[in-house]
Amino acid sequence: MAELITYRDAVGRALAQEMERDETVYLIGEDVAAAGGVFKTTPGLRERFGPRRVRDTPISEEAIIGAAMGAAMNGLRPVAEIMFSDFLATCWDMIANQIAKTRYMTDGQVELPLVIRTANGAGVRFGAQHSQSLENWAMAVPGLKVVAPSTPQDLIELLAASIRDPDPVVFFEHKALYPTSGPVDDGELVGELGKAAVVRTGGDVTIVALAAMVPKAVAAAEILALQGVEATVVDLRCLVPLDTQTLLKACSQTGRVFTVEENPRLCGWGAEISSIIMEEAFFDLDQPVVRITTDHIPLPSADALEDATIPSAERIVDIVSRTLD
Amino acid sequence: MAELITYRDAVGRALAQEMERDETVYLIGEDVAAAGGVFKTTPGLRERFGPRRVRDTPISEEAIIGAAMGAAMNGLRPVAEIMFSDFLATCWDMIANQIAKTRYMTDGQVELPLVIRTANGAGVRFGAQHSQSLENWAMAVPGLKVVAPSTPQDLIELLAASIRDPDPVVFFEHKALYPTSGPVDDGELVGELGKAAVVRTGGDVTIVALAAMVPKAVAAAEILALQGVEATVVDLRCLVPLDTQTLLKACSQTGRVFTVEENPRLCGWGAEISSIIMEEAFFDLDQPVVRITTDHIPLPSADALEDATIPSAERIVDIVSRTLD
Amino acid sequence: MPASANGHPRNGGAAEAGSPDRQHGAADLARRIHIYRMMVEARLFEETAYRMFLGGLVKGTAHLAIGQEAIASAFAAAMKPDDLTFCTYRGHIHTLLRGAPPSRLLAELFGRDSGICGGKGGSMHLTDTSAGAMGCYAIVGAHLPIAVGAAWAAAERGTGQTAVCFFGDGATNIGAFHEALNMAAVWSLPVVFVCENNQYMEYTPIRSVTAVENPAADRAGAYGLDAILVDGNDADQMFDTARSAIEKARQGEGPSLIEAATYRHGGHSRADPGDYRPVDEVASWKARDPIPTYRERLLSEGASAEQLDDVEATAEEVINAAVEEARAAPAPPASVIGTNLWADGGSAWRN
Amino acid sequence: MPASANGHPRNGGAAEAGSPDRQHGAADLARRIHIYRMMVEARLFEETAYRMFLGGLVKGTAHLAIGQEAIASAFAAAMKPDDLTFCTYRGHIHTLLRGAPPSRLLAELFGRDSGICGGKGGSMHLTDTSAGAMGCYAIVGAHLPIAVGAAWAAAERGTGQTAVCFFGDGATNIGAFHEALNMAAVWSLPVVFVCENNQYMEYTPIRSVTAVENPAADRAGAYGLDAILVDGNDADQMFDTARSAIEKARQGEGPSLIEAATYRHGGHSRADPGDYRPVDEVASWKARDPIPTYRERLLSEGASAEQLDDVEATAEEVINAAVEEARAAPAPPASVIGTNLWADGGSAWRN
Ligand SMILES: Cc1ncc(C[n+]2csc(CCOP(=O)(O)OP(=O)(O)O)c2C)c(N)n1
Ligand SMILES: Cc1ncc(C[n+]2csc(CCOP(=O)(O)OP(=O)(O)O)c2C)c(N)n1
Ligand SMILES: [Mg+2]
Ligand SMILES: [Mg+2]
Repeated sequence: MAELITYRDAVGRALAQEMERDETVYLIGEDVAAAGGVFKTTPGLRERFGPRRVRDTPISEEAIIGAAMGAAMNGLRPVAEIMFSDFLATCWDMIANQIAKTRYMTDGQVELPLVIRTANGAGVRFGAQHSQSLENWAMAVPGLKVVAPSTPQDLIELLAASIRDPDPVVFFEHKALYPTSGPVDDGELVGELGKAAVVRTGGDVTIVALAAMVPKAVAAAEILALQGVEATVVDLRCLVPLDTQTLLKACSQTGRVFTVEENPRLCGWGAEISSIIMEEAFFDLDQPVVRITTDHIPLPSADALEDATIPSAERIVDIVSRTLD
Repeated sequence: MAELITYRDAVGRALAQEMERDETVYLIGEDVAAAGGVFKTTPGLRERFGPRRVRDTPISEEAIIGAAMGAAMNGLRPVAEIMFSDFLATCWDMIANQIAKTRYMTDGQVELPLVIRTANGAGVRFGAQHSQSLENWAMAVPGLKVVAPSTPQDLIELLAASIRDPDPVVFFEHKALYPTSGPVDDGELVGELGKAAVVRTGGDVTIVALAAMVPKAVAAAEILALQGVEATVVDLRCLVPLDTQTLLKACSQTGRVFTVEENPRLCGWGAEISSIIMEEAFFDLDQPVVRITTDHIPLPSADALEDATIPSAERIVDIVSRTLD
Repeated sequence: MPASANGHPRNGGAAEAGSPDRQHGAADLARRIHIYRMMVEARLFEETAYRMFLGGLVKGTAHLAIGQEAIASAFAAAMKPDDLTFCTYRGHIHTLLRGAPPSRLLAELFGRDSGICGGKGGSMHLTDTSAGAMGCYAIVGAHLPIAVGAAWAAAERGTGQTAVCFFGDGATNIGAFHEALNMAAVWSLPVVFVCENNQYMEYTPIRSVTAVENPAADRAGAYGLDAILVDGNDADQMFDTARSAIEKARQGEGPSLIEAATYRHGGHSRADPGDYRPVDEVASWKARDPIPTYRERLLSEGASAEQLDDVEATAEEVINAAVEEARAAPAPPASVIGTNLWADGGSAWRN
Repeated sequence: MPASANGHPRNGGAAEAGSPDRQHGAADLARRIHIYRMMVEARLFEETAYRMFLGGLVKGTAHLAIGQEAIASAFAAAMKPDDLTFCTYRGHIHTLLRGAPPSRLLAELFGRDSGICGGKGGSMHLTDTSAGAMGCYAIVGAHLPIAVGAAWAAAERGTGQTAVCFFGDGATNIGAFHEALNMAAVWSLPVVFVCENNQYMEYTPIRSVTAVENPAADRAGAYGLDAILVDGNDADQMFDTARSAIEKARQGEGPSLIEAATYRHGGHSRADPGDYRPVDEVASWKARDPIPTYRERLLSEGASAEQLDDVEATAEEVINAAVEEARAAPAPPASVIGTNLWADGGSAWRN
């Protein structure tokens, strides 16, 4: 039986599932406990699992992430929330220099089973410091796994998989997706990191997307279908590990690939994918891989400007159509 | 008249030139003043310009960069040193969220003429937390200019240009290059940001490199020449602004492009360049753009491992030759 | 005394006052009425912003300072025109009271072309450098080091400016607070740090996550500074405190750290009802609302009811006019998306 | 009492001692000689590392703790085997004294295959989790929050462990210090913060960049903690301080912040001669070298010269043997470059 739940509620359901199963799973962050999270993703968890396992912190991002790291070194499986992904910058040393490198630098002595959950992305008029899509920051750092689901079902499966994963995971929840809903299976749900989903199949072009860009890519594909262009849409779901097999397969089937990135252009994940396809499937290509991204600017806050800046279904359709002409 | 000076001394010379010219140029950082810098790049500046204009700070990277930002808002042109580029992570919020975004968010009200100098890169056995090549971190953030010179002359010209630039610049000095020397012209030297240098011309392949990878690319080109393969070597010098014209021209002349990146692979600048060439010069290409990078791992410290990890002239030669076979 | 863009004098009240101890003379009364005017205007601005948020005109979010007006008003009165204000996302009124035009502030909240930042900033990022309002900062703690830098430049250039940096109780637990305070003290910079302790972070009481009772004052000693704990709802006490801290800064005697106890009447942001707070706590603070309290005091100390009525009526006109103006402004055109990233006016990353 | 990998008992001396006040009985003397042994071995290790650095065997860099041995030794003696040590890049001796085999430490410094981290860490990143040596951290301040996390896990799991976190005076000015101290205090965690105040950052005297005289002790109050300022060159005083702070942590009474005054005899790192320091300052601290001082005290309080001579001779043998072993070890094969990034043993980022 599949029930319809929101992406927002999926977060709490995944956490509850894992905290029920494993008493070493803890949740910390600003306002996560008594208030149930500023995005209301974690209500009821404190009541259910107690004020020690679900705990409010001071506004001390370095201490939050450092504490998660130290606790993971000493027997817990912490989930730490960084309220907005933009604030990852305030504890980036902890993430990029400490957490990511420690297992390698100690030649495997230290295991860090921890998850950093964070609200990522634009679309809610919060302006340049509360709207960034920063999956590429994490992808650029060896030693971090990077997950960014687009549906409630994927969110549960992948958050559960992230919590069970023995390696550190940065888990990007898209804040514009919180109110969206989707069907979710009953029972315990656990997915697998590193598997992309082919959410739509079509033989003409492949559109590769992530998180909030997935529904836009699907919407674009539906418009394109009306115009006689059939698109395969790949939801990457994870950037690390990256499911290059699914990508390369879709690429060889259509010969035309478009990436849709919410991040500003330079060094986005689409660049990496473009370069992989270039190196490994060059002769399958009928045309260059085309990147559709947010312009390389900070995000403006006014609704009119924000909407015109982030890739939209219309822009995707427009670029795909013009390329095919 | 050209004099031979080290890359290390070039730093001091550029700073002295600009501090002499403009009394609003200040230098702050840990151990930059009394000790002349831990890499001995700034000796004598405190004596010459006084202890107010050249000032030691506490170990407070956020305060150092925040102070530079605030001072730039209020009439100074600060140069702030972050001792190792790895430590940019400790003040990444200041750089990526504040400095980079402020002009845009204020719609041009706030100008931030400041330079963040930092010692970047590997090759001196300092291990994973003191050896990173992080130009791509800065490149990924809209609002930052990104410079990484490979020779003493370029260092002076580009540091001077960075200090004069009205926008914030992250200036990566490569620590393995400090002891290297090169000819430097007499007199005031000021370059232009956003111009790549074609440091060698050859019709068979183009090798694109940055900072410490430039001498390796040149060495590789010389070996390749012995094997009958003539390479153009492009030293990017700046990642933002990026000299795509020079790149695309070299690409169209040789049809074969190799990028040599010191950073770990994912989302490196080579990916961006590969995707640009893909989108804009696809039909000029005889083969895919090939990226030569450090593996996607933290850098091991042992000399044997470090040497085997970073791209070497031999590895470049090997990959280029194999691709041409 | 400079006129602000909407014609109301704001900064510089302090320059008139005779002595650091408040005198109950005529000049003093005028200044206090000026502070009252600012408080009233600030309150009206925030109430209006809230109404507009509920009405869907303010997009995204908005953080109101209702209940905290005495702090912003007293400081605005004590600051010289070229002094510099740094504040948080809860910064509408700080920006307004330094002299930013209310219509352009509202327009920014509405995402309009005439917004003070052209629609690129939004409610959390109001800046008017021409008024010395050097920005609202939305990442907790970030602006403390930036204010230090502005003060550093002021000291080096000998401008006589003071940087005043407002932040919340929650900001006292972030690393940037510590680094900024230490550097300001070591370099003896003209910066005044003002902790507006409204007792809560977003929903979490500050005392539940802080190792000391007074999050700022109890830490002043860690930077060699005096502990200054004041009633942030008492405009006179705030003004005296502001004036002496600014004076100290101006004299080259270094930074101050002030903790002003206050309370926000509403929730943290947007439509948060703030119901995580005990009802009687809210009631007792509302009973100490800085505005009616001050009105009564002024009346008992020489102001006439007419004068104050007039202040209120004028404020209402100002804000109403601003609303009309902002509502009438068009959305920014898409063509501005690519402007003003760089000093050359554009946003090109390549040639 | 556990045996360390090279056969020398290290941790756990504390368990024997009868009372928190030092008794001058036989068990006490044995423990003090044990501390002396550790100091001597630490000194020899560092002198050896320096010689090997000058000889080109240690690549990159090395930060020595010569002069600071009393702190590491006293704590190693006071800690239980399962307590956890977090230290800085100046961490050779902390790691050694918790029980890491000296040959494997030297091998790591030499970049050899048998290195404690397989050659992937280097001098600044020694870790031996089997000895409770949870790592040397090379970015100033980062390990304070990490130690807090380890203590948090200890408290939640009820393990009775204490996390001990060593750092320099310079680390007291970085944001992570502030955040870690506050969180540890609020959560009342079993963590002991130990500031080894050797008076200098790299080349800059700490007092020139710090707003208070005692960079850690004068800030304890900001976290509701007692100011604890001790002579870091007095092994007995250090031991008593360590024991009582660890005991407090173990009893669930929360963190301590200890500032131990000390001095490094040499430069900051590598071949730095340290000549930015006044000659007489160096001389006066060298006159207070913790090792000969302690030797004299032990002799006057019941130890025999033979006993101590024997300790010294044994230490020399241990270190010499370690050098031979490390020198003989091969470089790591290139095949390990791709191992141990992930828990699956590899480093693949794709399928
Ligand atoms: C570094 C950082 N962490 C978290 C947040 C989210 N956040 C915004 S406001 C706020 C509460 C701040 O409380 P306080 O400093 O007391 O200021 P107040 O809102 O009460 O004025 C939080 C946690 C943020 N903006 N920046
Ligand atoms: C965040 C950061 N900034 C700067 C450095 C460079 N650095 C390494 S050691 C050091 C001095 C540290 O001094 P202190 O904390 O007193 O420790 P000590 O070396 O004296 O033991 C500095 C500045 C660093 N490693 N990390
Ligand atoms: Mg507050
Ligand atoms: Mg020190």
